[in-house]
Amino acid sequence: MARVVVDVMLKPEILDPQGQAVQRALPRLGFEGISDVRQGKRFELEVAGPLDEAALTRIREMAETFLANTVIEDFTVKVEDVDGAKAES
Amino acid sequence: MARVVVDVMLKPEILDPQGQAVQRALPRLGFEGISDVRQGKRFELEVAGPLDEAALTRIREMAETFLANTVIEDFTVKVEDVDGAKAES
Amino acid sequence: MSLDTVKHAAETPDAAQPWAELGLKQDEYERIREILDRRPTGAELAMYSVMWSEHCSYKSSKVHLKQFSEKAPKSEAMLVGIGENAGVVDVGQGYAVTFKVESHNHPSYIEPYQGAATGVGGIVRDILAMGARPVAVVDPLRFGAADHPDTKRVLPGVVAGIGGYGNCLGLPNIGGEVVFDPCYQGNPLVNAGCIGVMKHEDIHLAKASGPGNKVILYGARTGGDGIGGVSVLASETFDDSKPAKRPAVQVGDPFQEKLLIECTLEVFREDLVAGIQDLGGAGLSCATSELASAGSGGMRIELDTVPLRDASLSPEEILMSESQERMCAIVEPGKVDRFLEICEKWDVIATVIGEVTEGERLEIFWHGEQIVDVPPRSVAHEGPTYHRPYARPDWQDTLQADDAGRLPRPQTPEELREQVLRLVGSPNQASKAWITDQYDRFVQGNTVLAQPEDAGMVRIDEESNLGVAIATDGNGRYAKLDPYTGAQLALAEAYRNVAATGAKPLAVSDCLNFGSPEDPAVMWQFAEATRGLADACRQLGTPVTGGNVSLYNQTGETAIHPTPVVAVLGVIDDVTRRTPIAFAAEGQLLYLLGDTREEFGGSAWSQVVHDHLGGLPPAVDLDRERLLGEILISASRDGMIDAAHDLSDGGLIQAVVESCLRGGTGARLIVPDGLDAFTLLFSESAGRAVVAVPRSEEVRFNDMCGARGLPATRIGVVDGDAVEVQGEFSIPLTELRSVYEDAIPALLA
Amino acid sequence: MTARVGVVTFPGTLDDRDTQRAVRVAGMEAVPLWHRDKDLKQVDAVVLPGGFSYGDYLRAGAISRFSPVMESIIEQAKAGMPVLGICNGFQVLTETHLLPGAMLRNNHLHFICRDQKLRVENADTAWTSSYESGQEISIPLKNIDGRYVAEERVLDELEAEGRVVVRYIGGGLGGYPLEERRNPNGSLRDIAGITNAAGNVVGLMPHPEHAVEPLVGTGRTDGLGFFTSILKKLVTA
Ligand SMILES: Nc1ncnc2c1ncn2[C@@H]1O[C@H](COP(=O)(O)OP(=O)(O)O)[C@@H](O)[C@H]1O
Ligand SMILES: [Mg+2]
Repeated sequence: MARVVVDVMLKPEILDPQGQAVQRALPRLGFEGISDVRQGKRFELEVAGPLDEAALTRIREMAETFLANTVIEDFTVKVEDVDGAKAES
Repeated sequence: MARVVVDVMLKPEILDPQGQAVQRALPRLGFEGISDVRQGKRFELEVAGPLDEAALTRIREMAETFLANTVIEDFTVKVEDVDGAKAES
Repeated sequence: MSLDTVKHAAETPDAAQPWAELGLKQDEYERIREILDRRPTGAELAMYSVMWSEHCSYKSSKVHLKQFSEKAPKSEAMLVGIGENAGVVDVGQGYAVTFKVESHNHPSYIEPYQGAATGVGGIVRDILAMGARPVAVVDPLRFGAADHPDTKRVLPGVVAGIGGYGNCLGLPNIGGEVVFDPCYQGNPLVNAGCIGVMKHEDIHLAKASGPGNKVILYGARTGGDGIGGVSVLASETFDDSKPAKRPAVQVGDPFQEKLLIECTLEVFREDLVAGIQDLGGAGLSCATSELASAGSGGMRIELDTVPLRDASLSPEEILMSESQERMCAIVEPGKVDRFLEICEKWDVIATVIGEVTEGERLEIFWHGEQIVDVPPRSVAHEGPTYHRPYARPDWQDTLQADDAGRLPRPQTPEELREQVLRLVGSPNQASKAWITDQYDRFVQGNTVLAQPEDAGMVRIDEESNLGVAIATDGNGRYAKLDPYTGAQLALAEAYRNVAATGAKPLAVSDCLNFGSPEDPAVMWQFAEATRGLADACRQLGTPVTGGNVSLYNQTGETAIHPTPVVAVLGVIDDVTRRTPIAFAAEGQLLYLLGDTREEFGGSAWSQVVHDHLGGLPPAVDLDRERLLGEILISASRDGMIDAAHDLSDGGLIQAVVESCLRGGTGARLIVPDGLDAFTLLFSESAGRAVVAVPRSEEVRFNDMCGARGLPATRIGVVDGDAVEVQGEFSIPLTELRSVYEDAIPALLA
Repeated sequence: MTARVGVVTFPGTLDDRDTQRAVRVAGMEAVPLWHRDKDLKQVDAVVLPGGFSYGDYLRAGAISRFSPVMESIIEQAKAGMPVLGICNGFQVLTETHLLPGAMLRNNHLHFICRDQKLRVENADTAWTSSYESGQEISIPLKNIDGRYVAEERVLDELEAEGRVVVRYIGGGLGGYPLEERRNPNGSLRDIAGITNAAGNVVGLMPHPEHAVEPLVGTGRTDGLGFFTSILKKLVTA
């Protein structure tokens, strides 16, 4: 089974109160040197059938019309290597 | 300036009603073949100084104590190639 | 692009300017040139274009709105009238209350959550700017058909946005409306109202006086939000052919607004503020020009000191930005340090961006170079005025001739019973709990009544139990049949709702939602509705204290029903005397107050059973409304009634079902002589209410109604666990409850 | 000397004034505490009230947990001072790990405001001794992040040690599937509130401070017991 990740972030020009709140809290917690924080959404989709170009096109369409509101948000669609990607932590 | 991405997802054993709501809505919108959806958070951190091992260690610590609540969430920390990563969309 | 300074503008009189793209008409642009005696700079053009837009200048509506002042009844309660951020009313014991309703219709269609959220944020800042602590919000809403797929997108987003913002601010949501009608399909109405409370001496006004006083901008940083939004979003019809004009939507930050509220109240408490204005539509353009215009006239702003979220913004964009959660205060030099200290305490960014000056010009500088030099009145208060043509549409007669009285009526008790259940389970009549349960109605600990009561009520003094009540109403179907009467019915209903809780109606705010003013038929509806409302306000003695106009609510050529939404504010000396809607005690007698006629035009019955809209709306009798109100208030004060529910859409049966379900008790009704069951149950005659009278009070209550000439008819008794109409049908409460409560979740959950 | 109860205000706290009122209605002195001050002004007990501290951005309670006032409160709580966390306050207490588990988005994803029936399971804590064990009460519930979760092992431990303080037993009207009429948010084992092992730290999602006067709120006074409990404890101590 393949996993597709859709990341949805507010457009750069749109206010991101959540990211701002995190950023402002960091120095108080003793973390310096982070000049900007943006907070968005990450969707992990498990695709049942084959992950061909047609399927990806449909997922992009889904991201565009449903997962993101493109008036305020940008999105990216990535196919994830399920075993490798979680290496870091 | 370097960008570090922290992805925070609910642990697999924890019910994710947001992901479920998305999954349930998909067939109604005409998107079939997605067998599971999980929704999490994505943080994009802009790091002001050099992104060395020490900085990364501090960011991991920040993720562990602050960005994620490890009682319920897992996280991953990734350094992002700012130019390349947004290729897909 | 190089900076377009005042000097440069004077030297290049013929430079082409994008006035048309900014929504100005040729003659408006010419007038700006005349006022300035040169071409405007880019920054000046930006300011004039937003401030002269329909949304900010009321250019199509103001000739009609004048009536609200001209016909205003004498009212001793009125402390601040139309023209300020919101009107202020004296409610006694040294307290003053300010309230207002505004629209955020177009943004809420594009981005339902943020559109609705920022609608709440905007109206709350208006109230705050008067010097008041905001104490409650209300949200009159209109959506397309309940079963339309797009309603499933818009409604949950709007409701979550109103809740998300209001809940996070700590403002109880105590009332509103939810109405479905296909006419709002592409154009939902998201109106939001707020009430604030202060002492008389705390009233603040939006004016900049005292040369040398500092201008402080505080709150959120300025970003590229909704640039041009005010002129374009609020004034243009949606039209897919012009996607380029679709500007960025504003995003709300309720946490920032909560800090802004606490911080502002603290600077008021320490008396640090000489004048104050919120930043809403048209952002800094509006705040600076209005403050200066209402004050002594002179102001100098260093625009490059404005804290930015996006460093690349041009001065024009900074002037037009509609970033939320910002306020602008005028502060004496000696008080600036303390002001900034309080802002710091609340983590609110505050910056001195300029000062009040001797002259009569608003001057704005960008890194030392002058980019604006205008008489502020010409921007803020002397915008264009249109006398738009209006004409009664030719279809109005046909519509009115299509009498709802001719529709087939139920023939058997079974049919009557079935139609009652259809009515109670129809989206417009069914319980809105699925929606209102998403709003915090308890926060602040002063909520005495909230949904589903007739009016929301909050206590404003813990010692004396002084309270205020508010109800909002508007029936677009009635107004479509007859806009003059429809507007009066909206007022009458809100007035009646307030009185039904035992509060005395004092003043009115309104939000007038209409189609395009460029359509003479729409303009006629607008003219009629404002005339009707102004006349009715005079007759009921409740002045309009402020409000809002939302035009261009239409999809293509098709306008929404004319939808004047009216909010009535009332006062109650002792909230322990409030009257709820619940029938709580078995054995109490049910009285119907007022006259019931065969009036079905625009009724819920005609919509639900026949999908029909035609004929005339119910007749208005404002003297009767006033008398009914007086009786309801006296009866509450003297403990003669234990429950009251006004009758409006859905008629008597709807009111009885609601009161029974609320109290968990049944009722047995008897059709009085001279009426048939159908008319008794479904007629929507105005000026009526149903009340529950304890047996011990029956004589006294009857005597009072008799002495004052209000028809009071005994129609039944609170009893059992079913709603029964003798000789017709009986419906168990359990059945009514599931039909009433499950309808909306079934459509939306 | 009257009992002094501190009520903390974080940026974005909403129910602080209501909580102060409830403390006064119960006959005690309410002492406002500010998030930036470490000084607890010698109060005898502390309430962390409801609201959206820091907008609940990131996670409910996640940012407030790191405030100076919390440093003192954590220290004092460990030393036995009674602490009550209501709604956002409960969320803060789980974030500090003074109480186990975590709070997540309601399973239906909506904010929910309603009169909520509860059963008092443990009437021996500092904050519930005015109730009888098994007593049913009804107080307002209002939140969007109210779903209590913890590992099975932790839940079993809470149950075994009698540390579930209040449990949801119904109350919502229509509009929700039957399961949600009982349990408003998907909280595991219907948990509405818990205590630490010592019984001095209690957290609950519903709002007792909105149910202390007959006139406002739900019109019931079922919540007053939380405040009279602590009064009883403090004056007899
Ligand atoms: N969007 C809303 N927000 C808050 N309260 C609402 C909303 N919609 C309806 N209500 C409340 O539900 C109750 C019934 O509404 P409605 O039937 O419109 O009242 P009425 O017909 O008496 O004016 C009222 O208490 C009203 O304030
Ligand atoms: Mg009513």
